[in-house]
Amino acid sequence: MPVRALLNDPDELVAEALDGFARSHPELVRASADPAYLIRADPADKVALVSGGGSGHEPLHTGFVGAGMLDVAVPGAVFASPTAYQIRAAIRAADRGRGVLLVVKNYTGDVLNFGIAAELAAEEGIETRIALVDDDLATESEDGPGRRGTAAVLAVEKICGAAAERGADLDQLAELAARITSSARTLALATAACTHPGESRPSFELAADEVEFGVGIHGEHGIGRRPYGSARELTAALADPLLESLGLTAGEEVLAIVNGLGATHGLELATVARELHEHLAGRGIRITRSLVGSYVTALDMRGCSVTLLRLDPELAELWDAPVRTPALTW
Amino acid sequence: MPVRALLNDPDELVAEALDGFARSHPELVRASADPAYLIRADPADKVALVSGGGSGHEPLHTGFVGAGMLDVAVPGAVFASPTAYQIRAAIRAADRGRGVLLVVKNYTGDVLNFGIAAELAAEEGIETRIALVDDDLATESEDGPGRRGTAAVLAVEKICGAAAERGADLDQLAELAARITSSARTLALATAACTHPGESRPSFELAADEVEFGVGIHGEHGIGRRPYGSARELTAALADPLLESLGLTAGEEVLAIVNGLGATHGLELATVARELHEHLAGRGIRITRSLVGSYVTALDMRGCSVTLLRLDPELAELWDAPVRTPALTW
Amino acid sequence: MDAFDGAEVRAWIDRFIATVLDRTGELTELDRQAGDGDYGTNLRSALGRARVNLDGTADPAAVFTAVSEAFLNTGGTSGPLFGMWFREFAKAFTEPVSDATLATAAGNAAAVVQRLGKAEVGHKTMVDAMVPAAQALRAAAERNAGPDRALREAAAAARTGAESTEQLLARRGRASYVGEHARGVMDPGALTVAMFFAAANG
Amino acid sequence: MDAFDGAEVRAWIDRFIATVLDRTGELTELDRQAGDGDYGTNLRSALGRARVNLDGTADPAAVFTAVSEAFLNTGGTSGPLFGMWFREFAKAFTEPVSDATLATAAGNAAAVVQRLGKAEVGHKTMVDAMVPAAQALRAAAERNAGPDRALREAAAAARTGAESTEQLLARRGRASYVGEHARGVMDPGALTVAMFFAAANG
Ligand SMILES: Nc1ncnc2c1ncn2[C@@H]1O[C@H](COP(=O)(O)OP(=O)(O)O)[C@@H](O)[C@H]1O
Ligand SMILES: Nc1ncnc2c1ncn2[C@@H]1O[C@H](COP(=O)(O)OP(=O)(O)O)[C@@H](O)[C@H]1O
Ligand SMILES: [Mg+2]
Ligand SMILES: [Mg+2]
Ligand SMILES: [Mg+2]
Ligand SMILES: [Mg+2]
Repeated sequence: MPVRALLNDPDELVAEALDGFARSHPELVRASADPAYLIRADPADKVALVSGGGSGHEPLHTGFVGAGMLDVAVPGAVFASPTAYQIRAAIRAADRGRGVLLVVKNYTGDVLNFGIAAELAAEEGIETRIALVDDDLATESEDGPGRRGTAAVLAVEKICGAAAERGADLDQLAELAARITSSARTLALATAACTHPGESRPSFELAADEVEFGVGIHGEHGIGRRPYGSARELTAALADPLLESLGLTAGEEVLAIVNGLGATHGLELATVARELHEHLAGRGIRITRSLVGSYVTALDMRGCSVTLLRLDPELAELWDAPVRTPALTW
Repeated sequence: MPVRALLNDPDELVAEALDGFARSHPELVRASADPAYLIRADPADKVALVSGGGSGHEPLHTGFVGAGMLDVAVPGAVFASPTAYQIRAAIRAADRGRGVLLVVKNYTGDVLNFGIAAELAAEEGIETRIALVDDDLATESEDGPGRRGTAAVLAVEKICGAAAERGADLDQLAELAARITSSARTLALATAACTHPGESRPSFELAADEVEFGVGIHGEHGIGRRPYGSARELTAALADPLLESLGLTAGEEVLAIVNGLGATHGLELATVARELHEHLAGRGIRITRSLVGSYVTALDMRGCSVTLLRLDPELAELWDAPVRTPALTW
Repeated sequence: MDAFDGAEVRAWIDRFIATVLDRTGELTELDRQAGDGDYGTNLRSALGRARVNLDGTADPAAVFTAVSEAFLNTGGTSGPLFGMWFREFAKAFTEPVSDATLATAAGNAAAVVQRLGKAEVGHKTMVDAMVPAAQALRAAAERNAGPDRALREAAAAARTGAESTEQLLARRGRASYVGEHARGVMDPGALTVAMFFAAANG
Repeated sequence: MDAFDGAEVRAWIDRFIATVLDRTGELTELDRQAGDGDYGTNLRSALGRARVNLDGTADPAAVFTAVSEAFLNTGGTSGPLFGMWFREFAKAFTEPVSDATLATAAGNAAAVVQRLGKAEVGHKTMVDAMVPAAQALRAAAERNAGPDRALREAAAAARTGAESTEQLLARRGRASYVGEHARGVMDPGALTVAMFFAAANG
């Protein structure tokens, strides 16, 4: 949040925004205030999908509650995991007796709280599976907590959401989620840091001629500074490691997510999308599906992430399946 | 655009973004490069709707091309009207022999160029009507160029788009557009100014304890400074003059557009939406339709606009009609 | 001479373009003092496009069509207005061009600009040069003065009209936003019109 | 005494809460030196909630359930881990609470935390106090030492475990990101566990 953010009490921000969001989409979602979660207005008889995490990443996850995607989203405080009990309540609300897929971005707090909630739910006879999303190439390393989860979570939610609507069972969904995650990688760069609510300065400062490369979605530093350059150069710098990590070769088709980190303008994102199309075309790789917009944000951070997901006909078809949520509808 | 914006040559920004945008939505739109415009991929046999204006307001107007809304959008340079010939080309491309409604925001350049294009089209036998949108209450005055056009243009495009799909003729659409515009008012405030591409400083500076009230969408100063306050206070400050100007009274229903000006976070907009619901409810006025998001932006300006449109059953029903565009689908 | 031909019209336009391109700095400076400072840039981009359009053209109507189209492809307030202004010349001009043709063209052209821009003489715009020039051409045609003399009188009238803008407060265009600051600054649009008629005379 | 009752368990928890609330500044300072400095805040919000939940409760299982639920409604890494830790006490405690009950509860509780947090003794976390305390309780129960003596031995073991973290490099949690900076800083989670067992003894 910038100085002069449009909010009341920062401690009430998440609760008030959840209320305002639900009131803005009454045909699609309902809010529960305490414990806080957002649930589909029209529950369906299928395996339920629940996701969540810290707030500040909107429209993730609340924007993706609805037919063909999530059944319930659980927002934590800004950049903090929801609590185990909050998640358990979400699981209870979501379950239709067919089990619940928990889509979890790989962060210590989320893993812990979703894991605990899953155990608590199991004790109540609710079956769950955790789909851990860890797509952020910037944090790939031998030991440590592993790659962070970022924008690929969107693909997991969309594609598994579609499969669930078609009657896939919990095991099939968990397997599908794992396949998507292993086929997807993301890299991000920031052209300006974000400012946490209540703070008066951004989490880091950049010189006019540099960008922060390999950032996550919590305002933390990336893996290094790079010279600022044209959209063409910066897009290539993001795309090449993804192509290499996924081993993508000529003739393959991908889904590309060009994601704004919060304060990035549509003209910029469309430019990056264009450069990505060009760059991949130069390697014989076609972007046959894409999502360009600010979907997984880090408050008011500037910059973008690029996610590539290797497509096969099944994934493409599930991606194309109808979806009807506040932030994604087709 | 901020310093370190994601772009190549600023002079190519609009053209490249248009290309990237079209490639990101191949199922919905096609781009013409020279003259530059964006056109529906699946033209329909009906009165056509064409809009446009300066770039930098994305997703306006390109994001609203598709079934149930615009047939063609014409982007000018950043904050500058498209040229008369560009608009004529758009009119030619859009026309299906039933005439073309030109949705024009009230700015000197747009009025001039759309007006000229309409004359040129008339010489070619293409009938047009101009729907002038002038909803910005901040610029209401006795003489001068009149109220500016801002976010109410969305309502005109959506509602007239729906009516056109149902077979309304050109005169009916022009009348409908006039009715919408006269029933809608907008006010905006900025919590930070925007930075034009190529410039290194924002168009104005605010102290930590003030906001710029009554801003437009081109980075210009507003009608005055106000003390920064809670979302509750600021929302009331935006809403009250709208209620008064429209003469809204208890029992009436409105469409509300809570619009981010570019770099405003979803949490902030949802909070403003909540406060608007509360504030209007306190006066017995119900928000029965709403749109909350960044739809009419001013590059990376922070802040929001609030638009209220007095609803009647016909307007509400047309608002609810299906729409399928890159930025608005239901 | 009773009339002049396509080659002469083309030479006129070429001289106009050359003069303006030579003086864009000066024109921009006027727009900077009482507007947004992009006038020279707008004009340069229109005239650059006009040169391409003109390539090989020597028919009077075609010459003005080429110029008109270039302006109608240009931004700013001046671009579309000049585009529609030159368009009336293209419509009226059939070879050879007589003093009557000139009077009709300039009269219609000034009228179109006034209708579109809603400016009267005295509002400190290009209209302040367009209208007196058209009146001078009409007067010259009525006494069969011939195109050369008519254009010389039009040039003088346009020049006087342009100079008259210097002491005015602007009522139209961006200059109208700066109030007293515009006083003492000649309107660049009107000056351009004066340059156009001056270029007619060899 | 062979066992103690609900009122005594409740008194133990009340003392624990009071001690911790009294020392949140100190605990936060440790987290600030080797973490993100929110430990005291996290704990305060959990314990505030616990107090509400506890209102009127004196059944041993219910007391620990109240505390567990408060922690499971709290953020941070410590919140959910303590929530699951206290939950095992709630599961095992049936009135009256014997040394065997204590050993079972603390053993299961340490195991749950280890499984969820993937920390071993020596990783500089709350586990460094939980495991020795559980071992002390097990040993005491095996020689039928009775709950009072068992808890005194557990408190000593937890205290020693907590103190041992001071010289360690952290391998889990945020403290593991700061490397050598964490050396010399006692782990606040382990210290809290020591406070818990110390509070058992009047
Ligand atoms: N309403 C009007 N009618 C006629 N001419 C006008 C009008 N407004 C502006 N002009 C002319 O346009 C010129 C400025 O053109 P230009 O710099 O291209 O426009 P802008 O103000 O959009 O930057 C002025 O010098 C004036 O002659
Ligand atoms: N993996 C882990 N296993 C057990 N305890 C841990 C682990 N990670 C951290 N802790 C404990 O949590 C404490 C910090 O808690 P807290 O400040 O609430 O968490 P956070 O680091 O999320 O801010 C540490 O002092 C440590 O005792
Ligand atoms: Mg100008
Ligand atoms: Mg200009
Ligand atoms: Mg901490
Ligand atoms: Mg923390």
